[in-house]
Amino acid sequence: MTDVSLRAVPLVPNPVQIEDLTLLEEVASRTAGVSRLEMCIQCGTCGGSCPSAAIMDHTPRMLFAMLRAGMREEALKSNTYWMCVSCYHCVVRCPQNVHIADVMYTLKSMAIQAKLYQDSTAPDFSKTFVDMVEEFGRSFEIGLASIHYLKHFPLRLANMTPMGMGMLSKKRMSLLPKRIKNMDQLNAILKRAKELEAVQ
Amino acid sequence: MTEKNDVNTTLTGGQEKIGVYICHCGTNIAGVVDVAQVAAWAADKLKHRGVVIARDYKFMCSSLGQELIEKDIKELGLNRVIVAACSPHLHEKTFRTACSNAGLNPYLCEMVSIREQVSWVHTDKVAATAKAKAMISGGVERVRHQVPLEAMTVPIHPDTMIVGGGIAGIQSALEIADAGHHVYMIEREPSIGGHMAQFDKTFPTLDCAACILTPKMVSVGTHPHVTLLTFSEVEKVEGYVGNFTVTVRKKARKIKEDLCTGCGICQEKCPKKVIDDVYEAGLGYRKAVYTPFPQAVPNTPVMDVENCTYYEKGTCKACEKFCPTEAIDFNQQDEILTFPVGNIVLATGYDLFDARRVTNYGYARLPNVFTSLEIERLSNAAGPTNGEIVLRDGKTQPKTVGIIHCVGSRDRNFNNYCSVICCMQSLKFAHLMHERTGATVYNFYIDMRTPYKDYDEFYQRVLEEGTLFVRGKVAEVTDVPRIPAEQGKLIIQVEDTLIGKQRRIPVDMVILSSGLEPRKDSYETAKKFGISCSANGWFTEKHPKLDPVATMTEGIYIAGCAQGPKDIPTSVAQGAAAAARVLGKIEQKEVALEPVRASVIEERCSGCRICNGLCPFNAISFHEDRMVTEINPALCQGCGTCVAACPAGAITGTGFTNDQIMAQIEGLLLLNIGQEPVAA
Amino acid sequence: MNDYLLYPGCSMETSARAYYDSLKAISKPIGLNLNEIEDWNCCGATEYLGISLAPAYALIARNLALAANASNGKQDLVAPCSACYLNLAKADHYMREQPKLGKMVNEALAAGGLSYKPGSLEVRHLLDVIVYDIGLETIEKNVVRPLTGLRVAPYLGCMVPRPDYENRWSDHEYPIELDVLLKALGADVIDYPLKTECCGGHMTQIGPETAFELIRRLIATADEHEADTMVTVCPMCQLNLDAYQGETNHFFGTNYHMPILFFTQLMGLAFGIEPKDLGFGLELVSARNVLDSLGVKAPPETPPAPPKRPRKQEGLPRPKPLSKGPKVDELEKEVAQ
Amino acid sequence: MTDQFEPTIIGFTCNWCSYRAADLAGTARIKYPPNVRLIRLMCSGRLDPTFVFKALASGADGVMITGCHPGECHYIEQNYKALRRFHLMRRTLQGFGLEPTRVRLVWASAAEGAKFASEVASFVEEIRSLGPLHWGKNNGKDDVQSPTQQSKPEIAEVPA
Repeated sequence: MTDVSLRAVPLVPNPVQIEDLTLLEEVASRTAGVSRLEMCIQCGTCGGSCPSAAIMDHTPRMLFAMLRAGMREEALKSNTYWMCVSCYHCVVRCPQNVHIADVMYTLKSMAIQAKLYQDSTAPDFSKTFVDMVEEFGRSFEIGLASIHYLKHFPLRLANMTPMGMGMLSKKRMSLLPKRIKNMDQLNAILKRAKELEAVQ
Repeated sequence: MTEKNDVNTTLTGGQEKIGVYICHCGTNIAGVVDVAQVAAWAADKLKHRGVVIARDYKFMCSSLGQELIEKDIKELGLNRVIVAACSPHLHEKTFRTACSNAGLNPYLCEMVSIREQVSWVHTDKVAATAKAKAMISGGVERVRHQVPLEAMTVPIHPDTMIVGGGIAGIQSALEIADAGHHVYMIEREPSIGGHMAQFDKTFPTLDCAACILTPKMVSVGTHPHVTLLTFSEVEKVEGYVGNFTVTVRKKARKIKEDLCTGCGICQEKCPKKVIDDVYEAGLGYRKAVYTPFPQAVPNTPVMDVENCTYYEKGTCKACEKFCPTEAIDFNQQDEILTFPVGNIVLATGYDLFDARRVTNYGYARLPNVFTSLEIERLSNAAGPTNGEIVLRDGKTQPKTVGIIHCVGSRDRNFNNYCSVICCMQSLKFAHLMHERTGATVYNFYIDMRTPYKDYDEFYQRVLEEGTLFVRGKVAEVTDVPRIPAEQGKLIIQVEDTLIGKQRRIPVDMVILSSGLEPRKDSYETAKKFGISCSANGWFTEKHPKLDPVATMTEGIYIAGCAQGPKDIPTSVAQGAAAAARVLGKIEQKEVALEPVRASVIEERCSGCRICNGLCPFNAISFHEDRMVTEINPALCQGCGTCVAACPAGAITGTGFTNDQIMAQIEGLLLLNIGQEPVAA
Repeated sequence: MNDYLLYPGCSMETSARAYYDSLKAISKPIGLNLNEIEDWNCCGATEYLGISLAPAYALIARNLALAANASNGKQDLVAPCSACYLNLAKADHYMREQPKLGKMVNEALAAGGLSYKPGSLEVRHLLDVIVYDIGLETIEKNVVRPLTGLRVAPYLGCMVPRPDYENRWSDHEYPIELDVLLKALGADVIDYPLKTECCGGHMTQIGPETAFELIRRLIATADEHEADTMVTVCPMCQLNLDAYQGETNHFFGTNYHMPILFFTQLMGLAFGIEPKDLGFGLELVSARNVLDSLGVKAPPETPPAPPKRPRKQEGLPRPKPLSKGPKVDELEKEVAQ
Repeated sequence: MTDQFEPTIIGFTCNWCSYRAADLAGTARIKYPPNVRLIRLMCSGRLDPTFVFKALASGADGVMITGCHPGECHYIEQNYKALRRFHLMRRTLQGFGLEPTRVRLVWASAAEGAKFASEVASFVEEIRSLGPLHWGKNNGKDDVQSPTQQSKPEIAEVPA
């Protein structure tokens, strides 16, 4: 260690890339409304309120700190926002009025785009749901639940069968969804929306 | 009052020599307005309107800035000055004095507010600079029509009114009264003492609040220079600095103060018990005739008319039967008092944040959730439990206590400011709980704020005592258990942010360290006294750093929590500071008034009498013999309503003449730019 | 007659048929006239928003545009499903808060020949309309079979009182609208502490263990309070608590039997409408005990409801609850009478 | 910048309430559009209607009159006189064939900085939607050269 120039080379690679310091801004700008994400004071109201906190690998508060630190990959790999149940407890309690639930939606779409999610259960469910809506203009639980369960919880499906049968026999599930009349119109709208978003 | 006629008083063309001074105010103005460009523009484009010099300077109000103006007046022979800086309510006096020092009549100086009206409220630099130019142009046109005036002086009444008898008001009153000047102290409640009288111990020294407050209260009550009006409220304030006339409603106590000896027999004999929502924070009881607490000043009781059996049912009068001095008077009416004062100190204090608004903390739903004021009363030896700390059942001592900081503070759903005292108050509770009950104590905080002398040392002490600190804003308090260990407890659910995990901590008692809020009627009070409130409702000081006890309205000062949350030492210091300002004013003996007055140009008056009914001060009279109207300058207050009403243009308002305003309109709209030069 | 536009949402035709049936049955007596929007589409629930922003909002906004056309600025848009209510309100709110989003959504709508001016519709939940527009007086007038002795746990779930963009509800955490409505029906309403906790939402699909725990807490607490039934205002809550109750019992080895009903079903019962017209029997956890305790139709199988637990007050005086504003105070007063 | 119309507005304030409201908007750093230029009077009662017409005839697109709330006038009741004159001014404007809403009356106490700012903002929007004022054009006499037409270019030139 006599060569002074060696000291310029860090022994541990710097985990934070400078360009990722724009992450917070990117998340904020992709969120509907005014996210106020930059206003977080790290008080933990969100993590304390969250019904899913126990199964999250980072509390929402930690996730916001990671966004601030520009830890793009770690943040997008987190399961936190996939576990969000949209109960809005954190949203109404947040002392800084951060739109937490909407930020969670943004992170989901970013993780899907970057293909960084670790467990495909939740994203698959969302995608299956959306496919169905784009096909029929309506959602229908039986198709969704059975396709989804078959793929992700094959063992649990057996336990669920009595429930499914019950739902079917009571006509609370239909095997085929209804299709809306003006599907062309909806498709045109969605197509245009997707184009607009791509430009963004 | 030198001016009688505004027709020929302006200097004839070419004689104006106007200096324009543009202040940077550090970056306050210069950060938004391109001051150098404005100065260059004024020197160039307004040259033909008489501007001979235009300068920009870092701080015009500094002595160097003032000297700059004085020097130009002397060397360049300026006869008009425009200062484009802050609001005239802040520094008009400063610059007028500077002009006066240089031999220029102070009323030939005009201020243009490019800070409050431009740089602080606009962000677009180009537009802000353009607006500043237009405003200066308006000022130049206006000042060209200004004429020399003489100030009027009026004597300052030596009496002072102090509104609010808490610790800040008490301190103020004693300072002024001890200096030999008379003080009226107005207190809404039946006794002075304020919130401090309810406290048990004071941080960080743990002095007993009553022990240090009571002697001061007694001093106020017995001081020969203090007129104490408790159970009274200010109804109306008229006049101006040195000459206020205040109207006070002294509510009927239903007890003759001159006869009452304060023996307390009426309270003893009164059969009606009422929950005491004010002094005992709803934890204890009082009678329908009562003094709020034993050390009350004055110790004359009041009758609670809403709860008194006699007023409810028409019979009882137990108090009257037993009163040894026949002091009870069921027919007593409110009294209206009117008196003159020269200065006013507002020390109206604060309201405690209503913890019921934070539904997720369960106050008023979960019995063992307490507010900070309830705990003050519980731990007070003179309180409802004689100082025993127990749960709502009245007997069980808590084994674990959770203290939640920042309740209603630092939270945009309620109040976005820090209430200053809650951290220290919570540490005090942690110490008291530990000392009195030996309970395990948790403190839940967002940030620990312990500035000021000996405060952090107190934090260290509480840490030493074994209090458990959890960094995290509590999400909710619930009584719904998830595991057997939580059965029968209150569960505090929180993210422990230092370990990044959600925790559920079962406790017996929860203490909510509620924040401080402006009085619910603070806006009405501010309106009544003609001062302003911040967006939150705290009274606004004249300058946040350099003039924290004065207000924008001369002669009205503020002290204590009415100005913003603060602890006892700071309240006392501010009370004393306000007193010093009042004493300074009293010593000045007289105050200069704006020479803004209306007068009639007799030869133009047609005698139509339209103006006659307009004056609320009865300054306008009509001379039947000459068939003209006359205005008494001693009574005129200068509002200018008659000036605007006169169809013949026969009334002129000094300082705000038609010519001045018309010229200012043209200036603001930059009609002067293209005009022919005034100079030959 | 109170005229409204109805956005039923997908569940009302399938899993929440009981909700739709009972709603239709009670509408007439209380003078509630609901006109279903022509050719509405799915609101995207909580899923589409997580895929991509613009299409998700465009999907919701198509419904708003259709409704606004039908409304002519006169009728409010009513959604009985919490998620639909929130999504419709959210799109309207954010299109206003962020004009950029509003513009983008309208550009998309233009591709289908539609447009929506944010703020031109009032989006409301069915419960809000029934309590505040129809009013408790009208409800009480229609009660012919008071639900006396029936212990009900009022359960609103998350998305009705939160985030509450337009401040329509008495509280975000502890609202009283459902409580006062059920009291007006004569029911014995439990002060249910978890009334706005989460039912698990889509977690039944993506993290069943978590969902089961959330469901267990809700049902266990209602059971602890000796409720005969839990009452919901949302198809998703009803589905999770009802259809997954068996699986939850299986998972924890518990044996709860807590019928989950829609508030409209209880309204119908109190109005004297036949249970079969109110969708009774469609629930997986049978609500027979509810009918029995009211002496409706079925013979008693379960013992009658136990007496109320006494709540005596002693010790230190308790603070008074906070007034939630004149609107709510009036409601409470009405119920007290 | 966009090419949207930026109106010029003259505002009159009283010395005691509304000027202090403007001061408070400043100290509280509440932002509002820069289109309004204020003139301080002692009282809204001082407002001579000719000031308003002068301003409109000289190139202002709107005039905002502000004063203490009714009942809170520093001079007891003079703001009521302003209120009466205000209605008269609006009627007169209508008689001229101008939009009466080009004159707005706002009560603002010294504590209402936020209200002052929001009133300015909404008034600017209102005047913007009305468009520029061409004094004299609206009553059908197109041949009359209005002072507005002469002065407008000067005003537009200032921002540079």
